[in-house]
Amino acid sequence: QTKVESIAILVPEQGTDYGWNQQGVDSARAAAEAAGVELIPAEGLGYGDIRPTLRELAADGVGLMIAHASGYNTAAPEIAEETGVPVAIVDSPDKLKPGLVADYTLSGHEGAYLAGRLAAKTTDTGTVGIVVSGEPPSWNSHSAAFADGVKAEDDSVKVLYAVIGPAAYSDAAGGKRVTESVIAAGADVIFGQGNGSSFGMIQAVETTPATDGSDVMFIDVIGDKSELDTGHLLSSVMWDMTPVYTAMIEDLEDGTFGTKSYAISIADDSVKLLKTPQIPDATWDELMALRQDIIDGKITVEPVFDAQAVRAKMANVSAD
Amino acid sequence: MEQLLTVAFLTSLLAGAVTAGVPLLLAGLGEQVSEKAGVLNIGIEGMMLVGAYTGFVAAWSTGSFWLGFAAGAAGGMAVALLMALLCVRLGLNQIVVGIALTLGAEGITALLHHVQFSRTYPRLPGVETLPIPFLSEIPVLGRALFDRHPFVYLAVLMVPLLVFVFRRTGLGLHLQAAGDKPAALDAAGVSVVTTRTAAVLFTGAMAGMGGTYMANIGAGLFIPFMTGGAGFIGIVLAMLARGRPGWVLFGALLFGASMALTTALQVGGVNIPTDVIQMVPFAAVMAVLVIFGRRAKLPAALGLPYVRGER
Amino acid sequence: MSATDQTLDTPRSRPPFGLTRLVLTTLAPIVAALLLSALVLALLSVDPVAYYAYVLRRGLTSWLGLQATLTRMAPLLCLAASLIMAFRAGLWNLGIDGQFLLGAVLVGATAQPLSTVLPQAAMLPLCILVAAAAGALWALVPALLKAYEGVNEIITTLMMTFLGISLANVLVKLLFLDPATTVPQTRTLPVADRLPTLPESTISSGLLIGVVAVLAVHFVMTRTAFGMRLRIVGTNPRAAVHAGLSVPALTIAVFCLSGALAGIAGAVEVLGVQGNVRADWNPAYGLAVIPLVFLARFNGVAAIVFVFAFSILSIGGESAARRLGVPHFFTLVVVSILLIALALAEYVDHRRRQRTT
Amino acid sequence: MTEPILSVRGLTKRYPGVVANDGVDLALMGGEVHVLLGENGAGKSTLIAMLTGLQQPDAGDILVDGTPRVIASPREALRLGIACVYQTIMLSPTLTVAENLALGEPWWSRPDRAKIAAELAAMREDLDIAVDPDALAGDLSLGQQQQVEIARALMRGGRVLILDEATSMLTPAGADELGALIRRLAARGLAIVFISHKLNEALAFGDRVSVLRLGRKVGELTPDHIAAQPKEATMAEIVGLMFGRDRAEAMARTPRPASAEPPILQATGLSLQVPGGVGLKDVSLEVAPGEVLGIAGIDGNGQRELAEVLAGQRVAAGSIRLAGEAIDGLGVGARRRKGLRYLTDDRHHEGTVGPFAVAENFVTKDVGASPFWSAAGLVDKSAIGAHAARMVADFDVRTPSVATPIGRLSGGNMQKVILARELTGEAKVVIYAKPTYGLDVANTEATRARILAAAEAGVATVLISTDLDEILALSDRIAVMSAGRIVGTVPNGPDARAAVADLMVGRVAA
Ligand SMILES: Nc1ncnc2c1ncn2[C@@H]1O[C@H](COP(=O)(O)OP(=O)(O)OP(=O)(O)O)[C@@H](O)[C@H]1O
Ligand SMILES: Nc1ncnc2c1ncn2[C@@H]1O[C@H](COP(=O)(O)OP(=O)(O)OP(=O)(O)O)[C@@H](O)[C@H]1O
Ligand SMILES: [Mg+2]
Ligand SMILES: [Mg+2]
Repeated sequence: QTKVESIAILVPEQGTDYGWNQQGVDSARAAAEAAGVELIPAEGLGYGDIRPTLRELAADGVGLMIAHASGYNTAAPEIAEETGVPVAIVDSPDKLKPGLVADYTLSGHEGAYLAGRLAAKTTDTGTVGIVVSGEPPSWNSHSAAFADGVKAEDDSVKVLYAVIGPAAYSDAAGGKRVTESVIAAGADVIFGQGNGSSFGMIQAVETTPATDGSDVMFIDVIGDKSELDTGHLLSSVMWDMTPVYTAMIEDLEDGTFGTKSYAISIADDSVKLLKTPQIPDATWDELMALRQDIIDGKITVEPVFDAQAVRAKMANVSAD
Repeated sequence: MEQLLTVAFLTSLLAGAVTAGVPLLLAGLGEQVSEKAGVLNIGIEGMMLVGAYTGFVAAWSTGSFWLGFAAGAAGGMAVALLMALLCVRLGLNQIVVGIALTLGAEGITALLHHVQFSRTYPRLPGVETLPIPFLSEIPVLGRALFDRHPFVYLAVLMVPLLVFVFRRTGLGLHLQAAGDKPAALDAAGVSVVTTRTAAVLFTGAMAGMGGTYMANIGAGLFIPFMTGGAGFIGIVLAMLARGRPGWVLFGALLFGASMALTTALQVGGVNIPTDVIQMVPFAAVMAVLVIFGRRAKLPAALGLPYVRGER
Repeated sequence: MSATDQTLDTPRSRPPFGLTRLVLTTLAPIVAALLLSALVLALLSVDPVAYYAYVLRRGLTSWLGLQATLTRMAPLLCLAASLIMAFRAGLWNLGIDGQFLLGAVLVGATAQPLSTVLPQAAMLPLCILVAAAAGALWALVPALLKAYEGVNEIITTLMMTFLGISLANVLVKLLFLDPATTVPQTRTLPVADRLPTLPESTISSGLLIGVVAVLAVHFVMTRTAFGMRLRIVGTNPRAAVHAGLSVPALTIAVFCLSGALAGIAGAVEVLGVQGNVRADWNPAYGLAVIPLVFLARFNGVAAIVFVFAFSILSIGGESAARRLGVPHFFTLVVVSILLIALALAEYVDHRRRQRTT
Repeated sequence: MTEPILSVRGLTKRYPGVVANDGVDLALMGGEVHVLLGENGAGKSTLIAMLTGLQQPDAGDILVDGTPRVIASPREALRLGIACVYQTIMLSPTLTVAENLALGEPWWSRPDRAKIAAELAAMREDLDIAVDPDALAGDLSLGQQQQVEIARALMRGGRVLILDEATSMLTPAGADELGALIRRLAARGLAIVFISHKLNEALAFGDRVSVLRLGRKVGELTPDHIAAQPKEATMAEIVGLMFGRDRAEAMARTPRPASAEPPILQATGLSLQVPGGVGLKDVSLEVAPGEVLGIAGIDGNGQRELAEVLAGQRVAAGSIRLAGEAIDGLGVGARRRKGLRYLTDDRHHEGTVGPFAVAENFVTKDVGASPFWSAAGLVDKSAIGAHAARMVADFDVRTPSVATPIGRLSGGNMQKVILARELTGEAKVVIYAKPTYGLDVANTEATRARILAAAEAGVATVLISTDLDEILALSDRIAVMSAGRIVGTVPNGPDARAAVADLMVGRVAA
């Protein structure tokens, strides 16, 4: 019934990070174009108070406000209540409110599981590493699922886990330093999650040989950095929120918005592994088979969002 | 854990500590000179950031790390020149100007990066190191300490150099008098303004090169806000060291080491949040202050502009 | 950093509010700064006029923007009060960000549980007390070191801020975690239980707390015996000893009060706006407020004006940047240029009065 | 008649509100000590400031060896051989003597400690300047610091040496030494400018005398003229020039016999350790109401410590009783309320709060007390203003207004403010530390008159001074301090001077 004229997406940093922010903005743009509505991107809002921006967008008559950061999911529903303008928030299924608040859980854990399988297939040193620049929920679920994938593929492969620092999102030097240490500890495949800092990780991967002298491979998340690649990008756990955002717009228009949680999943390729030349076709086929098993429910991957749980997992995976 | 303690791993931890420590060392030494001369240089964070940017751009476009450091020094000095003009010549409030310059540097470098690099994120190749004969053969220590880019050796050599300047040269006396009793320096026929300006410019150069090191060697690329408060740690180090460069070196290594420790524990699968380990160096320093409570004595005229003939 | 020009009784710091002087010290530098920033905008091929128009409309002239601006002022004013207290007493408390965060975190931890057992009228004051205590406690270590060991407070307060930021995170992530969400944050205080908003608006009543805090500090420092003692200690400690004042006791008192006010700023932000504290949250307001307080020459009224202007810029700037596709970093540049311009004007004005008085 | 090394013509300097120097002419001859006299604010320091490049004249010329020069900076002055020992010491306290002496060297130079030490040794030989080149300047006594400054002037090849109130902080002995040194330097052909407020020492050390008044040079006494007439006549003439009217010489007081009244202040066995200082060793003293106890001694022998202990700024072993009641436990405030007052000798750094208004400085020791503050602790500015107005009138404080920052006042006027502060209210016992140093004759007289008037009114007085004449002029009894002890107490009288001198130099009197 209600025609949506325009939607807005709010992201904490500039949408030029080949990651969380850029993917959010690009997906929203794609969805908006598909639905023929205007998109108002609000980038670089930081992690502080976004209420003024939300109120202003609401006042400007935006039909939907996508609060694309886990840090925003206290403010956004409050402003939705206040202004009556629907919002979409991440990672809070329990905050659903018909017509007002929808939730979409951004967890590529199924993809991360496949990435883990890929890493275990790829490693020669028998050690793979996870480097993160912070511990937000969706990254935690990636890390946990990745470790599970590795173990499922080859229980003897060791998984190393290192956090650069609390909220070290732009600490590129830290990313390089920590990654170098993880490589020196034996890892020859790095699963890296970090905004600006992930470029430091890539730098380390490109400039540091593995302990066995071979090249180190990098598995990225969310975005596609292949245009920046120099041959070390093994894959990426790609997100595509376009279907989610499209569905939101549709549900808004037929009045079912806020009644269900949205999620990205490998079933509709809104979560998928990036195919790079570095992945042998045989391996790729095996991975696609595994993907089908997940879709068919033969393999189930449980998301783990809590940092402590992830650390605990890592502790005992690397204990043996 | 134990099978982790390989030579390679320990080496890289130690190397990491050095890599993380060098920018702090440069910033701390630079700040120390400003403070000795009586200028509380809060703008050092901005100088590092600008140095990181200019240093990166130069190295990236010329392919020479050395030109990178030169450009970084120049960038830092450009900001320092502003600071000198405003705070030393005109005597504006050093805290206001320092913070303003830091904010400005953050904004400008982020803007430039946005328009220039935000689609390409260019990165530099790895640096070739200069192994020091024999020393670099020592297991662990050797590769971590004595197989680095030559600039690292120069940075460490700044410590004895500054000790020499402070203790043995006219400049050292000028700096100390400028910080403790500028009127005396003036009456002795030496310009306080020139002395302090020189000190601030030197700080700018050091901070700038510290930023360059962080960008070009620490990270291999430039990212907005990448210095993340290193300048402020530099200020703390300089104040704690109270005019003794050796202590800045020690402090810088302490901070670097604690960062490496964070990594070590995690990779070892020890389940402690990074925040806790992050507190270690600061807690250590506070503990020292609490236990010994030694008067962290600063130059008498620190932060005070000098105006001839005013009482 | 000399704490001179503190007495309101001296001609220097009770300026004649002539029109020329107003123009010289405020309008001129602001215009100059805006022109300079306009240059940068032009380089980014953005229409400066449009930009400033948006800043004004979204930060000041539109009701919505004004409400946001006034709400943003609340914590900044409390921090300004904290700094004026300390700076006038000659103590350079640069650790307000740590004191602010710990105040905020403890309120974040206690507010929601308390709201379930206490009426709002009791819960809110109690939370503010908790925050004040937290801030004061965090300022105590530098206070004692300064009072009895003479350890320079700039070092110690900076250190305590670094420590405080990490500690705040640890507390949120390990101790005060809200089990209901996957996001590491404290329990959320329901909107209804937060500081009431001013009638017919979304303005947090924290604004009133902030204004009262600044004016109260200003009054105490200029009109009371306690304030006089603090100013003596701040301006000339030897004279203070000579006059029989207990410098250590006063030092500790000032630090605790200053820390308490910074803590209250945290409470105001959490109770009035955020409702909870997320891990790794650190608005670092101190970096913005410190220069403002210096420019205000530790004068409460002037501080309120500067904080108001700064809030307009930060609220309106975000909006303008978004609408014109300027990266938000640009606001930092404007703030920086503005600070320097104001400082310069202050200097010129000072020189002028030197020559004429 | 030889050429002057340095001469000034029509030198004029204006500051907001004052003409500090107004067409001053002066000629400095080699080998001559030129004394510059004038009351506080007469323009002496300003004149010096222009000769040493600290200030620029608004009009007039400075000629060095007959050629006009622009002295843009202290460096320029030094290059021209004009060196100055300022009113305030200009040494960096954290540097050693040798380092301070090397401070003027270019930045690339290597300070040559050995060479400097040798030069100092040489000066010890023929000028009797004795300072340890490796001592921290901050640790030296004022006298020694001045010697270092003079040494620096000589090493810089100074031909004109200016001393601005160099003796105001020295002991009589120290002043005499300095005088002797000055004479020896003059004998070497230096032109010397000597500024002082003490006429007799000025005449003792000087050859030629110029007098400034309100920025104008109102007279010059040639050596021949001075030699021609008796000292007293010269003094009268000078005082006349300085103040525009003839005056009686400084009043003296006829000592009273030890009073029958019981002592109101009794200190017994005061002992205090001061790291690096002499401290106090078993000091006991008694003062009766209306009595003036002078405490003579060379500076730095425990006088400051004694005063601070009595006033309550320091805690020491031993006991202090005020009107029979033990007050050891009480702080400065409580003692003050009981009538015990202390006039510090450091008006600039301890006695006043520079940026505060004159009015506020009258009450900095009574913060919170009525009538200036209400019971609730709220300030009553009108009460403070009224009080200040009264005090300014009573004590003849020369200030633009009671709202002027006291830092802008001259030392003389500052002194009046803190004197007023100590004498108001129920003053029962007042401790004065060097109450008149740096003050011109008029201010000195005014201050002494106040002290005596208070004593006559029954105030028990402890007068600490390094100026023996002052002690002899005002005291009933005189105690001599040395190395933290009171080495002897003598009644004031004809032969007191000799006795005190003996005690000072350690020849214990019979
Ligand atoms: N820096 C200054 N700014 C403004 N006025 C000044 C300054 N210095 C001196 N004056 C004015 O010039 C007059 C002369 O000052 P000067 O210091 O030369 O007196 P003086 O002879 O040295 O006094 P004293 O004997 O107390 O040292 C003073 O009365 C004062 O009003
Ligand atoms: N910065 C200044 N502004 C205005 N007047 C000043 C300033 N500095 C000095 N003066 C004036 O210079 C004159 C002399 O100052 P000075 O401090 O020499 O007085 P003084 O009597 O010599 O004190 P001291 O006891 O230190 O000798 C005073 O009249 C004072 O008002
Ligand atoms: Mg003078
Ligand atoms: Mg004088």
